[in-house]
Amino acid sequence: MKFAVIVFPGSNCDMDTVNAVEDVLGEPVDLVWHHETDLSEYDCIMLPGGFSYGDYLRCGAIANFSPVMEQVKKAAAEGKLVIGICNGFQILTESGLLPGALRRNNHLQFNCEISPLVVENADTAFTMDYQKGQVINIPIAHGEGNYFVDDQTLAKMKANNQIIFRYYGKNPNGSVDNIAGICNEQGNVLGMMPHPERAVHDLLGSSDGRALFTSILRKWREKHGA
Amino acid sequence: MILAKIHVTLKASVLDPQGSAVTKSLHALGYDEVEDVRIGKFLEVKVNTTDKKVAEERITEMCEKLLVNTVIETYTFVLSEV
Amino acid sequence: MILAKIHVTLKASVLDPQGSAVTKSLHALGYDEVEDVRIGKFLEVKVNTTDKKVAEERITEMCEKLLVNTVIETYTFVLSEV
Amino acid sequence: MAHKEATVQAEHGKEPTAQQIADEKIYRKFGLTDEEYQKIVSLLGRQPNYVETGIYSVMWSEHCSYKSSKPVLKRFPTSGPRVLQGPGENAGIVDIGDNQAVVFKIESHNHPSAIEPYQGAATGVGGIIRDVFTMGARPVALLNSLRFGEIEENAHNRYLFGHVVEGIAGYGNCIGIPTVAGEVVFDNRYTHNPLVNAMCVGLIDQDKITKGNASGVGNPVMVVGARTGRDGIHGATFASAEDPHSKERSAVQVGDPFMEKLLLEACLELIATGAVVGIQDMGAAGMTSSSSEMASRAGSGLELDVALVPRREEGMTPYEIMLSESQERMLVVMESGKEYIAEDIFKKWGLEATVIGRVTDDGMLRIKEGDKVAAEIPVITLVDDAPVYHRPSQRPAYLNETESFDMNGLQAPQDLNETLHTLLRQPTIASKEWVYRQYDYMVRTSTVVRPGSDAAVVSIRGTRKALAMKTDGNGRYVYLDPEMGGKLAIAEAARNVVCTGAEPLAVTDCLNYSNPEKPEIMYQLEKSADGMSEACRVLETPVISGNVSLYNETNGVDIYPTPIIGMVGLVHDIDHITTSDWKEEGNLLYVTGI
Ligand SMILES: Nc1ncnc2c1ncn2[C@@H]1O[C@H](COP(=O)(O)OP(=O)(O)O)[C@@H](O)[C@H]1O
Repeated sequence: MKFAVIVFPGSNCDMDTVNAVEDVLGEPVDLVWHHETDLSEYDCIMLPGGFSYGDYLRCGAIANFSPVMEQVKKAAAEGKLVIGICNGFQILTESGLLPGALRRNNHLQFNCEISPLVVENADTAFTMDYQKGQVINIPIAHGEGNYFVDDQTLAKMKANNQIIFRYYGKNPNGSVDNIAGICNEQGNVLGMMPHPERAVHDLLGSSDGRALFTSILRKWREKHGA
Repeated sequence: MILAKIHVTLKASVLDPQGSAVTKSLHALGYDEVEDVRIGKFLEVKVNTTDKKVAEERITEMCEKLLVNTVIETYTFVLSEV
Repeated sequence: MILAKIHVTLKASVLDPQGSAVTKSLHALGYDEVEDVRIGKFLEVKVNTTDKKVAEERITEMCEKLLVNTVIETYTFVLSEV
Repeated sequence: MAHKEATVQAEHGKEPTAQQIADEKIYRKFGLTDEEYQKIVSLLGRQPNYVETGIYSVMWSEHCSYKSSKPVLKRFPTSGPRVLQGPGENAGIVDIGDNQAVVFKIESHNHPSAIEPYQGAATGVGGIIRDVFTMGARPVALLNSLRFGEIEENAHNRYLFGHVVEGIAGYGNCIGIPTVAGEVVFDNRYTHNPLVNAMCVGLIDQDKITKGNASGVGNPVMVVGARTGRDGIHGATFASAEDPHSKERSAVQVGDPFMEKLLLEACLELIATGAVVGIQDMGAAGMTSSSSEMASRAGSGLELDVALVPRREEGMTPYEIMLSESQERMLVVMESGKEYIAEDIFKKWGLEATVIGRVTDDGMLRIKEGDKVAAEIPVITLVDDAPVYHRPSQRPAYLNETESFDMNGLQAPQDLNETLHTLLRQPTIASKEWVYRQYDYMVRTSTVVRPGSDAAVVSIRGTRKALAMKTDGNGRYVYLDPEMGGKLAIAEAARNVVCTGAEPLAVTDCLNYSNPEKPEIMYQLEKSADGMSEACRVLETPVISGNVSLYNETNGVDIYPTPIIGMVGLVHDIDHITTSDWKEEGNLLYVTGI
């Protein structure tokens, strides 16, 4: 299985994401510059965290117009797995691949800590190695992770099991309905504010993020009979 | 040259955490008469055209595409020659 | 009730990294006519007074004290009754 | 002599002439004394024009020339078997084995932060990061050390504190370098002179080390990164002047961490090509100090045409271009004919790289604007001939009082529980989580020991090694006993590093003091440097880089003499890492030491 980690100007979790794929899965993974216009060789496309274009204007707004985003949309439409972490999530909402928007944290401060999450849906390609209801510790580090979506869309998302992770215990940013991560209707595009790639070694304080990577690979193997 | 002055504000239905924080700080400073603060963006875009009609179309496009996130924001603008 | 619409902009010589990034992005999107973008803030402050003169003084004070960083920003405002 | 005067002719409209500068003593406004001005005239063999006066004034400012502190810095031990680069470059370098090395330096941004706390702190972080990646190193961690007046009663102190923290976070988080450790102390001695010291640590392969040398006659000199504007003109002289608030305010520099992230990646990519001869960041005094220091190290000259410098604003004069402190810029000397390599790499990152001049062999810094020569100065006079002051020093009278203080007269508190609570409520002692949760301390996924323990520990990917690091300082101790205080500062940093399981390697230091023209302050400076030096010798942790910030006084209030120590240690195996939290019920507690 082949992974692409897209590098936008200002991405800064790109290497961390590559390292996590290598350390957890040992599968091939490439850093792909945002000018790339062909992603056909990749099975999973990851939009990493960071501050693409300095987060200027709005987080993810300018990155949405990078040439590679046309290809990301194409891959999503073809049913390939696309995952946006932190700034990647912001880019996915800006691009319309995921509903809603991410606003400034309600307390207005950047917030870095290890945050407990509940796995709300363990039936997706990204979460099948978790249990539904399982509480996992995953780092967050963002200033604008306050998820907003209108009531109507939220009701639809709930009905469709699109809420994948919720903050557990304390809501660190004011997100609607404690939402930490969501997927699209088809279930192949995931966006989440927490950083699973930062939780793949006990030495770093948690390895609860590993199952997200192993889920992706297991799903792909099942699908491709590999 | 035409200057577009664009106001981007959060939709009324979207909570404005920054505005609420500023309201609280103003109260703490003794400005009890402050009822409400909303904080938005003010963009000045200078475009090299003379045709106001064209400018209006283009600026609207820029807003819809990039400058405004219409999921949570609305905008208005005025044009002037400079 | 009086509404103050306050425009806060960076002083002319101060670097506006946001504005530069947006200008570049608009060029990349084909809006070559864009000469320059400057990004500032737009605040709407509602105050519970009827006296415009008092409101003007108080809003000026709020700007100087809290709302504006006068080291790098300047501001203007207009008042209206609402 | 007459010939020289004829060649240096470009004088801009409103600028005073060389004669006016002499007659009306305009040089004093630049911070030059009468003696210093006379020295310039005799070194040049003529009166300097306006641009030249500006260049001398910044190069001979306290900030760039270390004219008061140089004799003191000589006391530090600066070499050791592991030191690959001591003081004198953009940052110091220490061998950590396996062809790897650690690069680090600390720097102050006190005065800018007093005026605009967010931008002052942010640009301080930006500057120290550039010092590390110009050496060719990948920055892996940031630290800081902060001092403010008490925050409980004073809203302005709270404002400074909050915005400085936000500025550090804003810059470090955006560029993606974890801020892993630091310290914050509140004391009213710092009310008008807050201290903002930032440190950066980088990793490098020893064969990639690049220095700030402008060598090789004919080699092209390029300016890369951001465009030049009128920011912070005269920031360097101003950083040494007494009252930060009385000066020009609109010249505040604004940081652009996004630009710096691109600059960082582009520079490391460029250095990896091996086509770079020398590179230096443009910090204080911008193009003036970077060009003259690079030429000075190589013993060469430079000819630069300011008309070629990409600018952000129109109508900038040579004076303004040479003294601008616009951030996120570098001066690069390339191998002749390889300019295109820089241009291509920078273009990929959306940045500009522009040839603005050449290396020469005549030892002159020659600044042209098109065909006109705007300034012509022997490089050696800017750096080597800069004044050095052996300022008088005298033991402060207050020491008699503090030393004879009788502790036996003190009463033990009645209620120790209450006392403990009172202590824990002190902002200086209380948890600093409010601060460090605003810093992304986990990006790069190497932060093994996070803020909140003693020193931070950052692992080195692909090895079993890790780096421990911490900033420490205690101005009150140094005030009460300068020499012992100096020793204690080093010892505290060393204890913190050792507690994590690391072997201390070396030290960077930032000397924050009041006015060195007061003999009592010189005494503090000298004695504390002696104490630090001795402790460094004993612990075998040489000083490999540092920075000095003087004149931290306002309205007659001096800050405490506050040397800040940044220490880095090597954890030989990640299994040795220890943390300060209680582990299990039933564990035994020991008190060790003397
Ligand atoms: N307190 C100090 N201890 C040791 N070295 C110092 C100290 N202060 C400055 N230096 C060294 O002096 C040199 C000149 O400092 P520099 O980096 O040019 O200062 P700045 O960046 O503030 O202009 C550097 O190599 C620096 O490491």
